[in-house]
Amino acid sequence: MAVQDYLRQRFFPHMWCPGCGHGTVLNSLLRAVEELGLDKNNIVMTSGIGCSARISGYVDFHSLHTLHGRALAFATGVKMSKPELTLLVPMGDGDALAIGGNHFIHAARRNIDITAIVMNNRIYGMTGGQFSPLSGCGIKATTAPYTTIDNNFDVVELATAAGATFVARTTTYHAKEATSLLKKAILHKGFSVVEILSQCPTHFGRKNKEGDAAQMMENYKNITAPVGSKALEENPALWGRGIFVERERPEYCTEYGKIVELAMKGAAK
Amino acid sequence: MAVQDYLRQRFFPHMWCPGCGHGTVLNSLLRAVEELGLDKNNIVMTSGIGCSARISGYVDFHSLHTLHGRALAFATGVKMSKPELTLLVPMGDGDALAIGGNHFIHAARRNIDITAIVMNNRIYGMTGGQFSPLSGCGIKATTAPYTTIDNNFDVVELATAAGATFVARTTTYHAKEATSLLKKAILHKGFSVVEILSQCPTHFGRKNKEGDAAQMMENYKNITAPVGSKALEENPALWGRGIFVERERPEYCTEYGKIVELAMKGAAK
Amino acid sequence: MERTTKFVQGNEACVEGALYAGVNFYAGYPITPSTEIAEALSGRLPEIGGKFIQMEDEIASMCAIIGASLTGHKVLTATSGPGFSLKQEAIGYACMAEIPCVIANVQRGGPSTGNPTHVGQGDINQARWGTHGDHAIIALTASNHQDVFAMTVEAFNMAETYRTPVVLLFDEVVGHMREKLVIPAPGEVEIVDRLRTSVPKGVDYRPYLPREDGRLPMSDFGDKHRYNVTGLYHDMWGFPSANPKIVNELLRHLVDKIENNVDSITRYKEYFLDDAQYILISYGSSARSAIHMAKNRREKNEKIGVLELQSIWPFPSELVREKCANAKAVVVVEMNMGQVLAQVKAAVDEPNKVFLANRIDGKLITPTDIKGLLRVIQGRGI
Amino acid sequence: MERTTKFVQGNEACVEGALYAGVNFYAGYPITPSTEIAEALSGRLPEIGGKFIQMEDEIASMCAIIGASLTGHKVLTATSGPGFSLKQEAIGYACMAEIPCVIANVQRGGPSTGNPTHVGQGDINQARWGTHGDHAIIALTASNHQDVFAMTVEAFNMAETYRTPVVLLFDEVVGHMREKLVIPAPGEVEIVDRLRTSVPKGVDYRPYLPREDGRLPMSDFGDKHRYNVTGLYHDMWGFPSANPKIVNELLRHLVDKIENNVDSITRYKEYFLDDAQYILISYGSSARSAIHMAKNRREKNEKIGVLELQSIWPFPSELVREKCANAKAVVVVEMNMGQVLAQVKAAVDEPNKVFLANRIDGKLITPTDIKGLLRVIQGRGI
Amino acid sequence: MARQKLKELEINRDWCKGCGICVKFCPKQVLELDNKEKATVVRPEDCIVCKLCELRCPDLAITVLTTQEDDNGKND
Amino acid sequence: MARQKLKELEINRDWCKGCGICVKFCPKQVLELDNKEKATVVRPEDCIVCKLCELRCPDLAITVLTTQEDDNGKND
Amino acid sequence: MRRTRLVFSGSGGQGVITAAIILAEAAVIHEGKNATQSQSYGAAARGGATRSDVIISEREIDFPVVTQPNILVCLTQDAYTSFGPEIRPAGILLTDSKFVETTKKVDARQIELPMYEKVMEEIGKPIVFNICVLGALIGISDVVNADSVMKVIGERVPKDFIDLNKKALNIGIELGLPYRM
Amino acid sequence: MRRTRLVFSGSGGQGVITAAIILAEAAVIHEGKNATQSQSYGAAARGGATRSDVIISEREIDFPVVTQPNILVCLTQDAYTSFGPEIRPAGILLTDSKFVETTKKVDARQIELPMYEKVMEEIGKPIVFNICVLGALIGISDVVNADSVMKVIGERVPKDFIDLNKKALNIGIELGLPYRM
Ligand SMILES: Cc1ncc(C[n+]2csc(CCOP(=O)(O)OP(=O)(O)O)c2C)c(N)n1
Ligand SMILES: Cc1ncc(C[n+]2csc(CCOP(=O)(O)OP(=O)(O)O)c2C)c(N)n1
Ligand code: SF4
Ligand code: SF4
Ligand code: SF4
Ligand code: SF4
Ligand code: SF4
Ligand code: SF4
Ligand SMILES: [Mg+2]
Ligand SMILES: [Mg+2]
Repeated sequence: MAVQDYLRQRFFPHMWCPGCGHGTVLNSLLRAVEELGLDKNNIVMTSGIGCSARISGYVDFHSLHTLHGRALAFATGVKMSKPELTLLVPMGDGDALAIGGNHFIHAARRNIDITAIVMNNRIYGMTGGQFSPLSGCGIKATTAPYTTIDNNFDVVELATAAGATFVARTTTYHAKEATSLLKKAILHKGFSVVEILSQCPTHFGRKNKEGDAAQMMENYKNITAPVGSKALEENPALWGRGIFVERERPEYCTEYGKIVELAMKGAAK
Repeated sequence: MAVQDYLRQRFFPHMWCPGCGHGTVLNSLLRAVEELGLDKNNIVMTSGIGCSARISGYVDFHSLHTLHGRALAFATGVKMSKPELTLLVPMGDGDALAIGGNHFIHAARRNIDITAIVMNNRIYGMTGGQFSPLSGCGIKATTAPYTTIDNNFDVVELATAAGATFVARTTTYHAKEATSLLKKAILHKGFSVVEILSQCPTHFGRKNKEGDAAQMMENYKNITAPVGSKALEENPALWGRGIFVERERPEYCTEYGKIVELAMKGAAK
Repeated sequence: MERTTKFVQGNEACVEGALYAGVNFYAGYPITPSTEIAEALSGRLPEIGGKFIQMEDEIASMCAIIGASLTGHKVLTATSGPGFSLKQEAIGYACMAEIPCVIANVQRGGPSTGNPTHVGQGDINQARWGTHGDHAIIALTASNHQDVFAMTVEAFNMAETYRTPVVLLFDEVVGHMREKLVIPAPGEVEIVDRLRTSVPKGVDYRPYLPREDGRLPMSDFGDKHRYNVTGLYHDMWGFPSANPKIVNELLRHLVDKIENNVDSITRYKEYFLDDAQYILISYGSSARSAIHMAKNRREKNEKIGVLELQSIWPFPSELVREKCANAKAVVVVEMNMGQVLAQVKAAVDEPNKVFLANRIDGKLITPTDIKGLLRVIQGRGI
Repeated sequence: MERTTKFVQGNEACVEGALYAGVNFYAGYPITPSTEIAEALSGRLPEIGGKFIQMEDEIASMCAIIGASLTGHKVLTATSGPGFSLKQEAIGYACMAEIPCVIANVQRGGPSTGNPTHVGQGDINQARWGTHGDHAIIALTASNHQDVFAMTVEAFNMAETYRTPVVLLFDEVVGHMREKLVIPAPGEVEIVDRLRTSVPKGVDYRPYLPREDGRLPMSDFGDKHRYNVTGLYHDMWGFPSANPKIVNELLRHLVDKIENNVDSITRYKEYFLDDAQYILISYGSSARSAIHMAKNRREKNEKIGVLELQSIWPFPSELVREKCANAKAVVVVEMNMGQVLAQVKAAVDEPNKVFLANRIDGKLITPTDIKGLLRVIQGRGI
Repeated sequence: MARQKLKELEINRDWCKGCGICVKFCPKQVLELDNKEKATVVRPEDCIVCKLCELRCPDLAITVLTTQEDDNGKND
Repeated sequence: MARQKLKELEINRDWCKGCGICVKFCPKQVLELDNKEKATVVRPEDCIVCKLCELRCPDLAITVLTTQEDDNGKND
Repeated sequence: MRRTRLVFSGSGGQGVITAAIILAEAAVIHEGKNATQSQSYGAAARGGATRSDVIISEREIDFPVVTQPNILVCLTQDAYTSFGPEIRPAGILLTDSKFVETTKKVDARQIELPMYEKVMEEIGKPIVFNICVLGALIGISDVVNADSVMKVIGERVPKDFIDLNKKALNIGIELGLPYRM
Repeated sequence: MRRTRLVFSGSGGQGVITAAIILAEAAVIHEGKNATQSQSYGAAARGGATRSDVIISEREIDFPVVTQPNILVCLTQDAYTSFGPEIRPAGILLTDSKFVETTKKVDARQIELPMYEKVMEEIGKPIVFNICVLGALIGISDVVNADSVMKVIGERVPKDFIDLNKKALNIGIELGLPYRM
């Protein structure tokens, strides 16, 4: 199937701004799904609210567009009740880590087999450019006219500490890498997190004089380096890219399956 | 002043069960406050809901007994609005890290000068013994009749990843150590977390055949080892005790003070 | 199989009702006085291959059951006031996205933390209006364990029938008290199962287009129809729309499917109403006191009757109006400041003859309390 | 200082009102269509030494302003439907613990996510009943920027006067529209400041014991009196109590301090009511359409008047009853399915003469819409 | 061994929003924005079918169609 | 040099809930639970005023009062 | 007796509530009667006085709270002080002689039995004290049959402990029988 | 004219809303009139047709939505197609000749001006296009004075850009003047 076959083409052109990185995330994700040859009927995409969250309307999977910050909680219900489904949960940075932070760490803790994708544009895009917990200090935003004093989370560290068993980071500039990481994340049995830096030229870019979409992407090339590279080692200001964590731990639904087995035996006798 | 002078003695004997570790936490905390010679009028204790949360009713500080999981959010409002106050925020494990997980990581991220104390009995005491996100796997609880399959957070790792600048752990057995860690935590400028393992003989102990309160405390001695000790290095099953993180980073209220200064200058001209 | 008799708490009666109705997914967060529901299901659900999950909070619990409902499960969550407040946003989502689910609220003393272990009936209006925006909701209640069982079964049935969240408004006294429960034999009580679409693969399935009979067949996530679910205003395929005509129809539909079916949804019991001059209207545990008092007075030949409401929302105004038409006075017996009272006043022809017998101090209202108030109403003083 | 004239959004008018009233702490989480309030205050507050904090969600925001109020600050948070739902638990806490605070809800299309950028007035009943348990609340609204300013000032004043949360129920049209605002000179409008206790150090301060005049003086956290604040039922010192007598008194006090002051709280405007045969009752942006229509019709000598409600809760039933006593028909103009309608029906002597002119499709109701409905009500068809 | 060669570079003009990403990052300057601010192929012969334009386009407006070419330049 | 010596070991019997923690962890077995399940001092002379009982008591029921004693056993 | 209203009171660890439940369940499941059992919860319940209300009746039971118990069991001094005055005239007030020192006479049959002492003496395990109390009640009154109670115990208690419970029940019955009216 | 009802329409980046605000603010702050300005939001606003309604009046303005504009400005083809039919009979329909190809005649004064072209020609910065449009409106009608608009611009725009805006405004006025009635 072509990538377009995974789209609900009737809603195109999509609602994202010209150059919005979220479109590239969609692009990379569909290619991952296509390359894995997954059955559309087996995929549920759950999203929250935000520009990013609109992604679920564009994919021809079962799609569940929910409440701001709650995508992973809904997804947990879907997955737990029908573990054979593949759960893709793309989220905005605010969605995933401001209002949604608790569900994020708890899904990670449980190691439930869901693929969480943080579409990190470091801003609340949909509401017009307020800072997010991933903006970091010194950023201009509509609610930070004097620049931000809020530290940012490091998604990789937080996900890892919370218990995620696959943790990776890339950017929209690194579209091929994104597809390959997403494929691994989807195949990984357990809670996987892929953070993708995704430009919001309309709000983050404009306020912070980062130029147009292409310039913002170019910047991603410059401020990142692959995990394990010498560049990264030598320059701690760089963001690492690639796989940070890949570990095996019991997956939640599988473990619950054992409880069911045990209980059914108990009930039977 | 004697420790008893920091108590609202009219409410004693307190409502905690015989042998409940929360009483010892109160004990250690008051000694820390006393040894630091803090003025009662400068201390605000904010707590949520739980057996642990009842602690705020017993101390003769300004006391704010709030909603389950929200103590840090209330405390943020108190501290941000009047930074000269000392904020003590004791929380149960469910309070702090189940329903309250988001406020926990965000307070840590901001590095706001609050001392968070996790009174970790690995169970929901007040509601009668359901498992918590700190119970860990293989535990019996009223909502886990077949034992838990939920991994636990490592509070130290989570707090550290989220941005806390002082992170420590001890137990009720190590009461002196607790007082000394609490003193350091209170003096530390920034968000500090002290996890104190605190036995709930009534629910956790009984369900999990851990014996009486004293036996549970004895167990704390056996399953922990000081950070940096050989014992800890050699046996990864042990829980570390002591200070894990102590770092300097800009504190939130201080940074906001600078914004105010900047803005007031701007407004003046 | 046979009927079985048990001696259980009201919360356990709710669990038995849910299991009888086919519940196979529960997500929740403990809170007094509802926790026994979770505790019992954590043991029972896996025995039948169902799933129990303790979530990180009430918000997540509500979201999780919605997700599980979409895969075709019968879902339940249970909570009490503070948790019910937290669930409101997601309850509104379930209304909007028309997702069958059951929420039990075992009421305690409120507002705020109030008193977790004492009784209250203060969440009646919250059940109706707790989430933002216009919507409709079904709320059922019960005063004894047999009815807790029955209303729980009804709640699941109505959730499926109307594709909507249904609230069970129990209270601490009923939830914690123990009494007899006879569990009907399988098949004895009707169970409404999920209506699934018969639209074949490849044919356009419209999840939000009501059939002739008003019902909206569903398709399980994972099954052949891939559609969209959203809390935004949406068209019949579930895709966002701001078209005023579509919005208007959607919102009307959401309310009408419930309000227009008030007759089918209404559940009640009556005691000695035929010739009653004084009618006590009550529900939940306070109805027990009302009935007790009425039985006592009837023995003394006083013409007192009781109308026990088992469905609160949509409010059975017509029923109340009819039953009260000939009463000298109507006394609403409840443990709040007159939430059902206001509904009764709006329903009857002479609002001035409606009085309130209430108690708000965390104690179960007693037959003596009611008797005293009735004397005053009758002009006989205390 | 002088009056200043500005051309601003309604949300900015709210900000100006809040600053005029002395707001010095804001915590919030962005949400359309309220976000401009936060945005403006993020710049303005530090200029006056106040504090602005963007919290992780609406729950935390509500909690944070309560915390800040306790240190003696005048506090505000702003949100819209979904966020308002999330704040409900903590709003109930503020009711229970009697903490002055102001919550602006700029209403959008609901329920659920609905339509963030379109108008709605569907949260009227939620403002009253959104949190669990019996309680009372004050809710104000406005239809133009001068009144948005004025009602915002009133909200802060009432929050201090009654030691209670006050809800500002604006709507998207008023919030986003720009028009003229004249900011009064300092001192021109009365500001009620925090009443602080005069009890000296060492003397027993009882934070929850009302004075003769009903007010409850506060003491700032950090000041000399150390007391307890809790959402549990509590005694006059703020310490938990389950004593039925104390509980009963506490709950009655919480409701009575507001419901019994409905006259002092009521705010309204009237247009051409003196001889009006047809009365339009409206509020918020829909009142603009009602007034527009009435002015037009008056030019054609039709006896139409408008009662614009600016305080919705406690509902001014007496006022409505009196004003409507001589009307042939009363038409409630609102953008929901009749939430104020139900209150008006309950208030007037002849509920049958009360009608609804509404629109629920996200569009501002037009004078033409109202005209059409009025014709039908008048028996003149469409 | 077979190597890929450009058959056609399809640009869906209804979907393209003219962000210029494809233009900027094409290693061979194959693409440009036209006067309607839509991406357009100006130097197809230079295309090395790296597909980076297709992979990065946020509007999924580009499809790079290829033909196989064996090492001595013959198409299959 | 001065050393601390036990003056009195106060046990608040209204507060003590008889959990036995002080009893179990006293290094010198100074304490026991009496027949009313309250902690009581049985061997005061053995007390080394380590105060562990006071620090660990969850009911804040113990106060260890000391006097200074110089090295040759004389109290101040 | 149309309706028996019992109050069991004591402290947290004494198994007061379990005893109440067993009694009520026995009446419902094994004797076809109606019964309600309720209890007071709350912070004070920990260590403080615990109370459980049981009503047993042939007819339906509406109001489930006991105001004036026919039978009041007090297993601590606290409980005795708090609830003693509620006893219905001519009711039965049963106390354990180790834990309760009865003070003033009330219009009721005050029965003091050394139940705890006997249990410790003959069994040595305080855990079955509550069952012994139940036995005493059965001995004194005809509220339910010993058989019904034993059946409930049989369903609730791990096999190995059934004999222990039976023994405790019998000790109670023997202690109670002399007071039967 | 008792009341002027304007609709500005175009696409996101064109500054349509800013123009509407400046116009209305000029009327309110510098000419003592009343004015309302509102706009449609929503997902479709990104890239799709943006619209802003302005009413200017000596009297109070209650209903703030414009149904039949006296003055309709369309700066994209989309906007022209969507909103063109709403123009009030005998109103003014102003379009930019680069972006809009007018199709059918309506009962209104249809004025097509090469505003964008002129701005690019004489200033070279598309950012002041919207100010030029405002100028054209001032040239054509007496909705507000140029001075008032310049004052608002003076308050809103960084100092260095004021001249640029003034120039754009004048270009517009010159383009519009010939069409003044
Ligand atoms: C409960 C709730 N609070 C707030 C909002 C408003 N809101 C919608 S999206 C959003 C943030 C969007 O930012 P992000 O998650 O980073 O996604 P982006 O738009 O940047 O892709 C907010 C605050 C909401 N819809 N619901
Ligand atoms: C919103 C809300 N949800 C649930 C509860 C019920 N509740 C009260 S305390 C508690 C958990 C207590 O456990 P923990 O925080 O570990 O404290 P502990 O009692 O163990 O000290 C719960 C679930 C509540 N009060 N409010
Ligand atoms: S506002 Fe930002 S995040 Fe949203 S669609 Fe536009 S560019 Fe993307
Ligand atoms: S239940 Fe557990 S946590 Fe609560 S007071 Fe008792 S021992 Fe402590
Ligand atoms: S990247 Fe896509 S949307 Fe952007 S210019 Fe190229 S084809 Fe158009
Ligand atoms: S495939 Fe590569 S070389 Fe060819 S047009 Fe695209 S980016 Fe340029
Ligand atoms: S530790 Fe305290 S409460 Fe426990 S037995 Fe000793 S004195 Fe009593
Ligand atoms: S001070 Fe030390 S030695 Fe003395 S009684 Fe206490 S624990 Fe024992
Ligand atoms: Mg974002
Ligand atoms: Mg705990």
